Amino acid sequence: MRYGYYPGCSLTNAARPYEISTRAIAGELGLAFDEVEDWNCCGATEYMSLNKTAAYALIGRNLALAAQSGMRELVAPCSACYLNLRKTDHYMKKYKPLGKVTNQALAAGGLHYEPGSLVVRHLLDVIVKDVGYDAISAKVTRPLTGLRVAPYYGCLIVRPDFNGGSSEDTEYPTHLDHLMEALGAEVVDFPLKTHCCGGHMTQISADTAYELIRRLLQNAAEYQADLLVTLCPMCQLNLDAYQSQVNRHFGTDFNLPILYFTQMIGLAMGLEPKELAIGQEIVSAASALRKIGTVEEIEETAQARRKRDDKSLPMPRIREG
Amino acid sequence: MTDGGAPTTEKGKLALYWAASCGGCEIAVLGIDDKILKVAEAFDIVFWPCVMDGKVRDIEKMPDKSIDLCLFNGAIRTSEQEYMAQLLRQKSEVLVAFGSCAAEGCIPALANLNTREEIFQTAYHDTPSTDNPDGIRPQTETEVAEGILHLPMFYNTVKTLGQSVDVDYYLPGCPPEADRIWDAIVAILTGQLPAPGSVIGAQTTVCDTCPRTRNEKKIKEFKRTWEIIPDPETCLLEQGLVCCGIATRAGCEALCPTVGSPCIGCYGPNDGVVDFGARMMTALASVIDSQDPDEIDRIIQEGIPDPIGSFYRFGLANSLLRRKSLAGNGYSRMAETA
Amino acid sequence: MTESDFEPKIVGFLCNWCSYRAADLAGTARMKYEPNVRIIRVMCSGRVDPTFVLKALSLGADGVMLAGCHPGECHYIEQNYKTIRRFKMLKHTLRALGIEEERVRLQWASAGEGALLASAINEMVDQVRKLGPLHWSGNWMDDEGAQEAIQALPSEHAEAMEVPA
Amino acid sequence: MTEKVGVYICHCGTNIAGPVDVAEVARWAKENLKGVALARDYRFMCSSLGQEIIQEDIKNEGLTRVVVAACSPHLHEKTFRSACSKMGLNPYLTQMASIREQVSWVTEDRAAATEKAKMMVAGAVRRVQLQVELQPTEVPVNPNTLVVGGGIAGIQASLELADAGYHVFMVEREPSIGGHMAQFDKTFPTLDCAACILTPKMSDVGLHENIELLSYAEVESVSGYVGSFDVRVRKKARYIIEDACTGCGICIEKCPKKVVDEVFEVGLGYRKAVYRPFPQAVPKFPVIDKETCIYFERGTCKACEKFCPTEAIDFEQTDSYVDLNVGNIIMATGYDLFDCTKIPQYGYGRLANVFTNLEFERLCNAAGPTEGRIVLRDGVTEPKSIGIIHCVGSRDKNYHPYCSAVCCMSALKFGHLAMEKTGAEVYSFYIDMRPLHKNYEEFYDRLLQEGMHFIRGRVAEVTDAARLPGEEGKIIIQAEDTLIGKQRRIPVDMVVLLGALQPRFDAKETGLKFGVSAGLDGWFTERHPKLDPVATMTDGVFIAGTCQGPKDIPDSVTQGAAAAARVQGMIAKGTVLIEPIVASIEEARCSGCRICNNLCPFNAIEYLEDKEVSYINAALCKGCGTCVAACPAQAISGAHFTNDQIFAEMEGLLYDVIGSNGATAKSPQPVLEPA
Repeated sequence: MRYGYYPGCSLTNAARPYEISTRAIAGELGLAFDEVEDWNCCGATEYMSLNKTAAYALIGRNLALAAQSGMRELVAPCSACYLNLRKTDHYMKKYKPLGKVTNQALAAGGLHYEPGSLVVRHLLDVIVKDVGYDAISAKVTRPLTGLRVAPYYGCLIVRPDFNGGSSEDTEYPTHLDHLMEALGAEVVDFPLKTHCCGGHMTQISADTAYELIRRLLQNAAEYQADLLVTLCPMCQLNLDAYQSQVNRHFGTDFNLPILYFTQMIGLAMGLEPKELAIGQEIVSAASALRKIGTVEEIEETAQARRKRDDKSLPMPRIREG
Repeated sequence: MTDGGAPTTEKGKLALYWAASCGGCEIAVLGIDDKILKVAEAFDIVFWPCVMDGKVRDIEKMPDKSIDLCLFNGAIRTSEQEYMAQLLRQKSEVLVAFGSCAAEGCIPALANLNTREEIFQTAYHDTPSTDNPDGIRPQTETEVAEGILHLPMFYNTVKTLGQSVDVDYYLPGCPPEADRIWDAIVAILTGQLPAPGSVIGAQTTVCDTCPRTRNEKKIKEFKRTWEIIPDPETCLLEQGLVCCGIATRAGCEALCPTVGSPCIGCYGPNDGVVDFGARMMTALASVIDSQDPDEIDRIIQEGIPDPIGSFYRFGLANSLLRRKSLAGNGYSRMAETA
Repeated sequence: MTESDFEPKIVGFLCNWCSYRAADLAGTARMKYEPNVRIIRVMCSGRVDPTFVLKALSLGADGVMLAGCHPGECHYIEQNYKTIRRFKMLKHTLRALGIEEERVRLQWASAGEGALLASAINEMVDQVRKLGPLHWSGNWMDDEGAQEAIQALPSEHAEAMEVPA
Repeated sequence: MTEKVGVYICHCGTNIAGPVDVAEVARWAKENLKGVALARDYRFMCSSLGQEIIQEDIKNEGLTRVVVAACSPHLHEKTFRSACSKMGLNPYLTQMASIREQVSWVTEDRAAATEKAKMMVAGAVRRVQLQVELQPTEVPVNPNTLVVGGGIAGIQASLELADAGYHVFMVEREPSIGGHMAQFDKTFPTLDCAACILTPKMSDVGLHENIELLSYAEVESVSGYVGSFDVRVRKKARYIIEDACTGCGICIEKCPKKVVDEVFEVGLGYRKAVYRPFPQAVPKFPVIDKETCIYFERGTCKACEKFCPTEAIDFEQTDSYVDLNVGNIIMATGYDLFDCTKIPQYGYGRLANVFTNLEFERLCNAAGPTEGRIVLRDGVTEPKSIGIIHCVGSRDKNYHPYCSAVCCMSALKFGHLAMEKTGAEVYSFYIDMRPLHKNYEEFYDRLLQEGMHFIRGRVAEVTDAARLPGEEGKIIIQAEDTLIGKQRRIPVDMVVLLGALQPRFDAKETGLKFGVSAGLDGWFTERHPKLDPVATMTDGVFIAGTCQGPKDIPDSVTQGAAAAARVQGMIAKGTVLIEPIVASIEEARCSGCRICNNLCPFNAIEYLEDKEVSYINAALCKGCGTCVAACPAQAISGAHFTNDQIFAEMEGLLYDVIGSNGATAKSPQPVLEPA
């Protein structure tokens, strides 16, 4: 199955592990991705609210490029990119004037996009729909048995639901739950699965963001989840990178690793954590993953990557049994 | 029309003509075997270009209505054929549209899916067997040393006989079955005729004479004849084959369906039917076994790739719309003349 | 008639229970819409025989609108599903004859959807106006010079010389 | 054609005469349309004076056809038909042109309006000349009636008819009649107990000499037509010999198998494998549930049989069939409750202490699984706070757009019962409060007095994810309070979801069986929403209660009574007229291709094996014309809507173009020199 592929900025930077793990499992799942030539930023979550026209043109350019190169389905792993691309396609179609204005802008660059000519899909949707749970569980060589995972969708993938975009229950999605079950993991019925991760609030009003993040970690912890599985770079970043701040801020001691669902699939398919860029997360997944017997490799990778300001000496290795 | 040539003491006059058609009808006339002698007893044959020499101007000189019966086969495709139709109309007491071409256009009328231009292009240029370096095409007038040569004008649209002159009776079939021909001749000789302008034939359809067993119909997909080997007992339509027997006038004794080949409708529509194709369309559509618009579309698109060929193989010229639109064929749509 | 002041003539077949009542409602609500659609009442859209549409077009209508109850809402339970099938089949054929999509339209309108019907009519009239007259019979009008060619034949025959035996 | 057509153009005051030049239309019709003997315009054609004009002309001018160009035929077709038939002109020889609804009211430009009016008149004139006399047929009405469904609506209808002295067959799917009302505890707004008012009616039905109760039975097939329906009923095997059973209940006592009661106790309570849904069940006979009975599972046990004093147990029993002939049918098939798991964010099925309205009814009910104690799932703890959520699945375009009509009032009822029994704090989350019947608003006031909390706003989610102090261990209801414009989180012990009323899962098939159509939402469609609310498109089949749409007990009872009244009317008259607008098959032309055979949802078309032709039963035909349009041999014709009539109307409507259209033009004959 071939798809157009729009990585978006995050996957080339903060969310490298998402990109790496996606690429790592793609072949095995029979997915082939053609990256859109010369793609540009999707405007993230803010731009739309600052200058609509410009934002639509910005996103429209990517759609135009993709359609131009003959792609029919465009896959975006990042929820923000997915939402923006889908929204633009949808509104250009629904509101003819908007479509016109946007295309006028694109015309300046010698481009044109016919709304509806592309189907924008999220990576998760592609994996559960086109590959399918059965095909995936068939490939599982290292079942995630005993691992309690909290499936965390975030807000962007399911809402707003542009004419069946997510093809999911927008209020209470379950694709990720089922996927994790297919990998053998123990899935907790995570009530906050679609609640806000704080988004870019971390930059605007940290306290608000911390509170939102705390709720998620708090609840996941109450459900004794070993880790949260996410499908959005923003969510991963907030929950992972700000976990220590949150702990400092509230005097809590959450230690919940945040991994991408693609990394989980990779693990279950028996890939080496290194290949999946596991270990690059800030809250180490090592202890959590000890449950599925991949502890050594991970501790090494975890060791290998030390923060620049880390002056501490290496901990003595405790061999068990 | 008057009593349509009642039996007379002295022989009546019979004319036969062959316009745009394959000639099968000419042979079909002989299909009545020795009965042809009875015809000879009843009539003097005054005009039959296919089998005997004769001159049009001789016909032109005959008094009007002096021919008792004219069996006219073939559709009207050229100015000459139209002229002959008009001439024989004028000279004949009873004019019979003999066979599918004259009655409803038949295969020649499928040319109504194209324009004269397209047809010439194919016939005098595109076909691989054509060697025509100068791209010469038929002209209505050609200057030669001896003077001007005339060719009939080739029409854009094939007409039925009825569309160019008044026809007394229609005898459908491609060609008409021998028995039906004889029935008609007898009817004409004895004057036991239906209302002028009507068909001499049955009032029901092929199914009536088809030996196959019929049940309620539900069609999930239409099949092409080469796709299945039909069950010998049951209705072909129920097996997915587009069989026109349901809408086609009885008269052939269901020859084709009987031997496992679906009816293609050569006997034309049943009495009182305005448009044969419409009957087929509505009947087939009615029994498509789906309520999902997309599936319905698929069933139709895949099952009936050539709707005109399937529904108007014999009746295009005689159908309500007669031909494919000329607009977009280099012809600007003629503006209405108020 | 020139394209500019061309006013399409459209025949509408409306089912007695939903779409005709929708037309009633559009009236009682005084919704103004294009006068180009002339309505024929049938008990059910299932009564609309493809022949009607072909007949209308051949008579000189520029378009035909079929209207009925929404699928699943038919007052005869499920007859409008047959309408869908026939409509699709008919369109399949009309396409092959080169008749533009917009000229024959199937419109669902429940008894409460007067506004919907009105706007559908406006939309269709607008589309057909853009397409220009259908004037179908123009397609088989006598070719230029045909009459002359016919008229010429008798004299040609007269001129033709008798071949000596 | 030598018909003398009279054309009458109505001014309708200025309604038509304003935008349309009526005089011009009349003049034009007289001068241009073939067959028009006279054309008049008048201020109000529907007035008695207007009608007299027509009648005079029929008498003096000998009109044979009448065209009235006025309002929609849906308003005055009957008027003018009867006016003409009074003068001996068959009503089907008249035709209307709707130049008000379709012209004057919707057209701006006067010229265009006048032009369109002319064309429509032309259409009517052309058509009317081809119309033929039609006579309705008269059939007798069998006084017996079938009532489908033994809920309160069906019960009411049956008793009304039976008391009036007519015989009723009542078919009920469940082992006992009573319907949903039997599950309720109290009824709003009077709070009298449902059982107290329902059970007497139930036993009346059971004992009534004129009512034959077929419980634990379903209608298998319906054929025939108004006045004489043939109905086949399947009586499901009870494994109890009804004649022998005294209903003593020993079998139930002795049965060792206990199973969850998914139907009557909506999964909250238990019953035996041989059971009676509830003590006051009518009929009193129990039913052995084949699925769970030990004997049917393992082939041993038969405890019930051993202890039955009257040997009424019969494990060999099989389904039996009863054939009935009835003149009329009343459908009161009721509703299903919305499946609340469909809205996962409300937690039903995930969070133990989220209940549905029916479950809560059972909790309140003294005869219910908890003897009326309102407790949490654990079965002991009383809730200190309860949240009631309205419009679960209704007024929500994702599920049902309609309002379920009863939820607001049951919320108030629940609130009262909960506070009375547990003293809990009760919060109601509503979109709009709709207490719109007699004494309902007063009940609302009463609950406000009693201190029930009302929060106006749709609930976002019901979660156990505690966030704020005081939320631990509670269920939190998150909603926007639109009255104060704030998000609120209310922690409660128990949540009650007021699930929508929705059509029975098998409503569609049932509808097909009885020839009753349903709207998009699935509720059965009445003949007219205002003026004919209990009749349906199928003569002789009536609908009552919630199968027609959400409604409360008073409304259901009203409809039950109304339906019964309609049926009595039919019986009293003794005969019924059947519309002559029907399809018929010309046998000589029918080749028996059987295309039409499965096109009729009313089963009016049958295939005569002997003659090998199809045949239409005029009494069953509703005149939709679908088969007419389908017949490939054109052997079927539809009275009053024949092809010729419709073609003629079309030619009239296109009067202005046909002139300029050479559809049938033939080339002129050439001039040949004379022979």
